[in-house]
Amino acid sequence: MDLVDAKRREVLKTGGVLALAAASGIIKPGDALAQEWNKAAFETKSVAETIKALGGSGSTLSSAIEITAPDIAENGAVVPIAVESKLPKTQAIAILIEKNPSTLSAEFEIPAGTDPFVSTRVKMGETSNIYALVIADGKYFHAVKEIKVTIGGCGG
Amino acid sequence: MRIHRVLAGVLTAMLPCFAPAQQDTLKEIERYRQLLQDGNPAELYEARGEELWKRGRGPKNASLERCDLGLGPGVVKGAYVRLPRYFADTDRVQDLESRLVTCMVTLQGFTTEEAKRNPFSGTGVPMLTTDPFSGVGQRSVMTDLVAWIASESRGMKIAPSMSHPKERLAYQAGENLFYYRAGPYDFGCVTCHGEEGKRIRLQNLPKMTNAKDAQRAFGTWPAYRVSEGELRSMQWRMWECVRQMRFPELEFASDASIALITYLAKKAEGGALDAPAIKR
Amino acid sequence: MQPKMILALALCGIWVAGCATRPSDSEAERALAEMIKASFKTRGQATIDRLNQDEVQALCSEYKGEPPEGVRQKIEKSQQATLRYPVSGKMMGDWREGQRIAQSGAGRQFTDDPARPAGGSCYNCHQLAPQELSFGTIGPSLYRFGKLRGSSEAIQKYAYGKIYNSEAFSACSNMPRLGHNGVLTEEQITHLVALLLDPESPVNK
Amino acid sequence: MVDPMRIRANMTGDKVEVKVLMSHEMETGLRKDAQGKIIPAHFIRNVTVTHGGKTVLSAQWGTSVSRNPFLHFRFKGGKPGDKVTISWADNNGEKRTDEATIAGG
Repeated sequence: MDLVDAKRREVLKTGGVLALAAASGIIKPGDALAQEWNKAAFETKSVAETIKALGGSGSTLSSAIEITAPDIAENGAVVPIAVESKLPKTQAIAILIEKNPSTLSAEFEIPAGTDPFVSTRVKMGETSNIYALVIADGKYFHAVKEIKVTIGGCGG
Repeated sequence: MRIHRVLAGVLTAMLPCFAPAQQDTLKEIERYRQLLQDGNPAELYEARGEELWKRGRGPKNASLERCDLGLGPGVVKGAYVRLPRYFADTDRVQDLESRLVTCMVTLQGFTTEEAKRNPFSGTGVPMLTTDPFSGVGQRSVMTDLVAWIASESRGMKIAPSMSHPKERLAYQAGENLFYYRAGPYDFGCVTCHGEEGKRIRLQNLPKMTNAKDAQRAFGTWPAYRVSEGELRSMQWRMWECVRQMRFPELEFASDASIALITYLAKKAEGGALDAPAIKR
Repeated sequence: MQPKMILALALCGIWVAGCATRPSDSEAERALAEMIKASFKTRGQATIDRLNQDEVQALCSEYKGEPPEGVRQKIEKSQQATLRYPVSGKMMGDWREGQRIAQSGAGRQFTDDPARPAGGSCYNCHQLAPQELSFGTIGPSLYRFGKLRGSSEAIQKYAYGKIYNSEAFSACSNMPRLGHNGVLTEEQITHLVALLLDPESPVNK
Repeated sequence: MVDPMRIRANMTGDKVEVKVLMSHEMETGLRKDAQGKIIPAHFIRNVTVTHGGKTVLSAQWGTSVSRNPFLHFRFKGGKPGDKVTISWADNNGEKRTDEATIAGG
């Protein structure tokens, strides 16, 4: 746990330094961006691996996280998904798609003052569970929902 | 997303047994469609289209701002819902896309072949990367222009002109093509669009001879198709239906394509344009 | 290419008298012939001659899918004569194969690989196995098809024949003549018959 | 090829509601073209949203965010007339920064 916390602090520190540099006009936001991308996390192939790569050792199912998404997606190329966390001190929200070739789809850092809510659209290769992983006060929580992906059209 | 579609099919087929809760399925699909309405990437195409209309292009480095879409040179507002129509300068009935070809030739100095190249943006569907598509993710000037010009008729009533004999001829030809069955599957447009309340898989099929259906169908093209991640025009809609009918390729901006669009526009008369839309 | 037939059709609406008499050659007819000729082109396996209609296609187009009784009987009779059943007499194949064929809507489009077998496109229009939620409704639901009818030889023959040439049973049906038009092989059709009739098929569960 | 974003920033109550559409292929790197060649991955990896010099959202994305991405979120502390700045950077080093003015509720 210590190790994880240390890692987490390091991540936060790096983010902080970059944000500071951007704010002071030393570098433009676009320059700062390209430098921080958690390659290891985006290469994970399971929910457990992703949580680990994001600095957690596990996560607790929480009813304080709400996933808004259709039960059935007419097309897997665009699946609308919104995640809202009611957990105090929500720091980050990640969207994980269990059966995609890479589990982690997106991770959002939520600074104080920003609602613990994000809405976006993801690709799903097939019917799968999606996980909304929330880091709140340094702890890991999740909600899960199955989304079915249907086949469409003729000639396909 | 062909790979995804195939996967999805296999997976759906292997889903554990549960009661065929068809009502719930349709309800959820409807919910899916509603959730998509919030942000329509067609806006990205519209913005490019407006810029392309005003930008000097072609051998003459001219913009399209003098292009006559039927309401006079340069009038874009409301032009789309009045098409197709007869144009005296070409002595032809033209839809938006064939008219844009004319303007690119006469105003900008492109050859007809150049103006017709890449009429649809790259689909990203690997099987379809060859002509007339322009490759994965490739832009189409035509598609961008169509997106913007259609958006300038949003909310207006569909009112194609039917006063010229050639317009009536195009309508008749379109109607008879609509009922024309041929090819190895015995398909015609009417196979899928002749009855009310039918579906292919989960896709609702408009009955084109029913005004309400036709208005909704015609009035929501062009549209951003999420299955392809592209904006699609009415010419593309015709081209793609005809492909799935197992017919030979319908040529872009051809008279038969315009005849079909004329027929459909007339059937949709009085409906409001709600395009560019977002669809599966 | 046989633009005559398209033409005759395209012109029907213009003749106030309707389609009872064949329209005579005219300027308009020639103009329309040109239109068709210039509007389609061969691409890959989808050659231009696909626009040529056989008798059934021509009649169904002419009557907009609703032929009068006499024409209906004529079509069904002529199409009954085309029915070819497996020489082996075996009409039931493997329902698992049938399920795969029923799922696939590929085949005969110019974007399809002509070397690969076509699918049956069944789910595009019919409900079959209840697990598949994504099914069309242009055709009737075939869920429990075999459970309701059994799998006697007569039923097998009917199912095989209907898939082989739907027009033999229902003139101007929306269903492709999958066997007659050479879309599906004899063996593929036997698999689809099994999907419909085999008691073990998910269709009958 | 790098198009402007479409940004909407509106006050709803005391919060700024931001909706943005980005023009991007978001190619997965798993698909093949007509010749059977892999289409290389091409996707936005980082998104940063700032308001008044402060980051109000930052995101890291993988290849499974949909093509022409859509993002919607809310933050406190903005008022009509303020600017919201959004930047993205993709795996090929392409970048885009756009700005929108917050509209009243």
